Amino acid sequence: MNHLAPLAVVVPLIAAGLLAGTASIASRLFADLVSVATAVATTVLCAILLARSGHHEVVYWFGGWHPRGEVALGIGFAIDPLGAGLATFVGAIMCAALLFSWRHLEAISHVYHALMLVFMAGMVGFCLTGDLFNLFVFFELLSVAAYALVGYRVDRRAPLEGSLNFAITNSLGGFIVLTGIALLYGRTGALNMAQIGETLAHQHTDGLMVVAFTLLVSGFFIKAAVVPFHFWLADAYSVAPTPVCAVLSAVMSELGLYAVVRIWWSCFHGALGGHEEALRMILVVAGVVTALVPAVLSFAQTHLKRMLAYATISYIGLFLIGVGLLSHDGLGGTAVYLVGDGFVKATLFICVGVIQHRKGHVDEYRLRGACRDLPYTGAVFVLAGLALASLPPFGTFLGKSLVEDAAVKQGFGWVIPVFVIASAVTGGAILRSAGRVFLGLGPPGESNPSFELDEQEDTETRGEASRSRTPGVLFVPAVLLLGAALAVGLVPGLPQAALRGAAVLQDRASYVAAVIHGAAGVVPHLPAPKSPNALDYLYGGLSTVAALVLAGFALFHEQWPGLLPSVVVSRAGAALWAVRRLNSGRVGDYVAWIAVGVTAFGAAFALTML
Amino acid sequence: MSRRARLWMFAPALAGMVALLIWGLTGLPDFGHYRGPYGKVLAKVAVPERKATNVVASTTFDYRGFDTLGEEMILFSAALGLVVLLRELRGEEEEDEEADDDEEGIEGREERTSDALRIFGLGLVGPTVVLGIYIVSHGALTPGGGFQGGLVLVTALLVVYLAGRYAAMRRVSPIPMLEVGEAGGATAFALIGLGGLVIAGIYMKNFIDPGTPKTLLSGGVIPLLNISVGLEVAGAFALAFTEFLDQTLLLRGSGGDES
Amino acid sequence: MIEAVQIAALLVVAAGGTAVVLVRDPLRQAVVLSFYGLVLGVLFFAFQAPDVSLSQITVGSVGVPLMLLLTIAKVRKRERERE
Amino acid sequence: MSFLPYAVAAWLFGVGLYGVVTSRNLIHLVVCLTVVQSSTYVLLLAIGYVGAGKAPIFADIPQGTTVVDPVVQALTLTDVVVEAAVVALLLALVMQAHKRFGTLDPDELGVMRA
Repeated sequence: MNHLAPLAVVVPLIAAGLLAGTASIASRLFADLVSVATAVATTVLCAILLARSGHHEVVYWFGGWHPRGEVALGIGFAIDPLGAGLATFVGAIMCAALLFSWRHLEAISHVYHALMLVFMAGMVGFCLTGDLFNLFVFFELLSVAAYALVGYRVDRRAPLEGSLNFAITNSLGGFIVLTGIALLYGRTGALNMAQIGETLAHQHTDGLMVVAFTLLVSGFFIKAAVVPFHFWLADAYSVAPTPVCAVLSAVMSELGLYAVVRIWWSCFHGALGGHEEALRMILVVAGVVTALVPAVLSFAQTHLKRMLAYATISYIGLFLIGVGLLSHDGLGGTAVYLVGDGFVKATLFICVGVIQHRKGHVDEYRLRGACRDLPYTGAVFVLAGLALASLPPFGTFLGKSLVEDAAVKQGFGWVIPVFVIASAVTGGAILRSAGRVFLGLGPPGESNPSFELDEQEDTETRGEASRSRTPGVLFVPAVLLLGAALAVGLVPGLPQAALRGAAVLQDRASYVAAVIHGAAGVVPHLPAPKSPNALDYLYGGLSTVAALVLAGFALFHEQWPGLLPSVVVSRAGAALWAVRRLNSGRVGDYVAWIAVGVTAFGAAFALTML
Repeated sequence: MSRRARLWMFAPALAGMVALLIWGLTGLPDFGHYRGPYGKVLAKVAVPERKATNVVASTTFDYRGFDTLGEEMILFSAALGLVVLLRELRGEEEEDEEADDDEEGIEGREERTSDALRIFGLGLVGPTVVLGIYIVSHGALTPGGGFQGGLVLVTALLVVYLAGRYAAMRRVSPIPMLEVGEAGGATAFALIGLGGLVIAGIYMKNFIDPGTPKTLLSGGVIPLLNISVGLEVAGAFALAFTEFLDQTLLLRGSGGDES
Repeated sequence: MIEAVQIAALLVVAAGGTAVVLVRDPLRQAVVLSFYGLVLGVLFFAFQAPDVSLSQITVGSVGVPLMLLLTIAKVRKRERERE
Repeated sequence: MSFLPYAVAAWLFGVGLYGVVTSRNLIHLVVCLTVVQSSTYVLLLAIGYVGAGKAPIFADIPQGTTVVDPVVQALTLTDVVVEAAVVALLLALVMQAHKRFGTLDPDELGVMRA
């Protein structure tokens, strides 16, 4: 039997309870040891589940309540390769984040560790569950832990504001999701996703179905930060403690997309599958906007964490295009892309954490040339920046080429430039800041005065003596993560496995058979995906070179004043500023945008699906 | 965006969203005509199978017990979040000084509460605790259970405070103890689930003989889970109120004599 | 099918929710919220959900308003001190 | 008339959202959020109501009596706990925000722009 399935969630929860319960008596070392050990154990458990889920779903019914007469009585985990893979990835990132927190992150007693473990358990449960309401419970669980972790620095203004905006918008997302669940329950009388899908498949499309789909998609898009639901993300991710940022950016946002994929294929595909063409177009267009606009905003930032926050949104857009292709190679390619990019993002955040530890702030202009004494950190940072720009053979390159192939197959070849531009611009921003911070290149400048994230010299790590050197536990995770990002691009058979996992997820008939009837699934036979060809290397090289050119241009353009007409520069600057101003830091605006987004997606779905 | 511009953008969007919602809601079965299978099956099988007369309790703690584990952990992490967000920071001089004056302010407050009110309030503590325990323990039989009973238990603590005994309240419930209590409640829930895995081979399996309906111990592990939830809820809410009270009283400490 | 008591409770809930939003002063709002929580509890009782009703009354009309009052007390205190 | 419960749920969602967007006070905003959430309670319980059904508690009623749906009640119970947890966290954030910003107007926070 698969006793490991519940343990993957329960072990971190019990460890969190243990840490919180012993907060007043146990030492800091105990908290570090227990939390890292628990994260490692969870990762191993998820990896075993991943191996077992091999070709079909592993189903686990809590309390032993197997379905009776096709009615699910209890809550079941339905673990497929993509869900288990994502859960394993959550564990791996969490290991690195907790290692980075080892002894150095200033933490109050053991509460920080307990919250991190609950956060991890929430994300793992979110990936494994096959029950729609249970999905909502884990959504809330991981959100509540994340609100507290983002607002961790209560002595600063920005984290409070970031956490408030995050908590208000994401709580609304939760209510929107729950309203969608209520509609589905009213219609189908079921909460198990396989059962919902099976019931809906026998009905014809009507308003309730479209509205329920709209609400679920919109609610999860708030978590994923798809435009126009994205505003909260930049505020929250630019202020959270570094290890928390690494987890948020590498996996939490992506979980929103996973949920959309899950509900489409498990719940709605049977009923709305006939409208696949329309949905594909809507998702790809939303993805293109989400990829391009935040990429430009990322380039405009000088605060390193905020730059990475916008890069995160941009990549969410690319992933949305990938899953929006609604094909197994699009989804499988996105899985590879997501993991490769997640490792890179976590690396970058941890490098920024090292800079913050050593220099006390993270503004590009203020740091100009200040990090010449950190060559190793600089090297890792630059490599990660190049990986973000899809340098072969990093996992980002492999994932990008897989998704591009899938796009061409679906007749969406026109999105390839979007991938090249988004990765070049976000990578270029990183490389530009690397040039300025580590090499002192480019002219000095003023950071945005209206944007005071660093109110004073400040580190989030403790110990005055340690400021003069970089402790191993801060630097080692960065190297490991970068190595992992490289490995994703090199491990043979990974694309094949990801594509097969995607095919399993998208096969609703075998999902229903496994969950409701307890039948073993059928192994889908798929041709091996082609390995990257010359054209893929060309695109990868193109975006890398473009990133370098952009970075160089940003650093040196003042030395060639005639390069661009000044009218163009000022017009572009004004337009950019208008877009940037939309991110006003005011939660009322953000919520208004949520209403706009829900209505827009609802209208788009209604017009195309009925 | 100016407030006016925001409103201009929001008004049509809100109208659209509500219209969308209404459109979806019209697809529901008419009010009172719900015929979904899930609840129907549970209402039929729950009492024979689980012997607990309150089907909502057997749904919450047995059939969908895993949701409740998540729910307890939400409460648990919210309480931890409060500890993080409302903590006193090193170097926050103004408030640290006030913390020293704290005792004085509390004493001052205690004097302001009349003896009659205090005696009346303290007299309520006993019955409130009894009521809370009753509601927790009868969760499997009648409406109520760990969550509602746990909240009633917290009320007892608040009564101690309202009777003017903030210091007494802190003495009967020091924060570390509350932390242990709420962590213990949440962990106990997870561990009882684990008991199912160890004893009956399945996580959250109800591994205790469910007994006979309408008796206090019917429902197998349901009463145990109710108690752990009661502990968790009482601990978490007591912690929350204590943290909030601390915040409020810290400033009252220095400004206590202005009235 | 819908009973008179349910109609009445629903209408009061709708009005109560509106009142909670429209009362802009937090202290008064906390009082209105407490009332709203109680009315919701009555509605849930009329929907044959006594368990939810009990929870709603303890959380919605006691727990949350109490936390609100404490927050308001803290905020007002600090504002008075700043003056 | 039989649409009234659903209409009330939609109304509460809309009016709460309106409150959140137009709020000038963070405490008020948090309360408006709970109004939005209360719409989900009303919706869930209204969906599961069965005409002339009793509460699904077989202490005083015999087996086989028509009862309302117990599942939506379990879901709403969870939802109520979520409300308490989220409100507590939000209020703690609001308290600290007031300490650092000296205001509760959400439009005057905005240290992070562009």
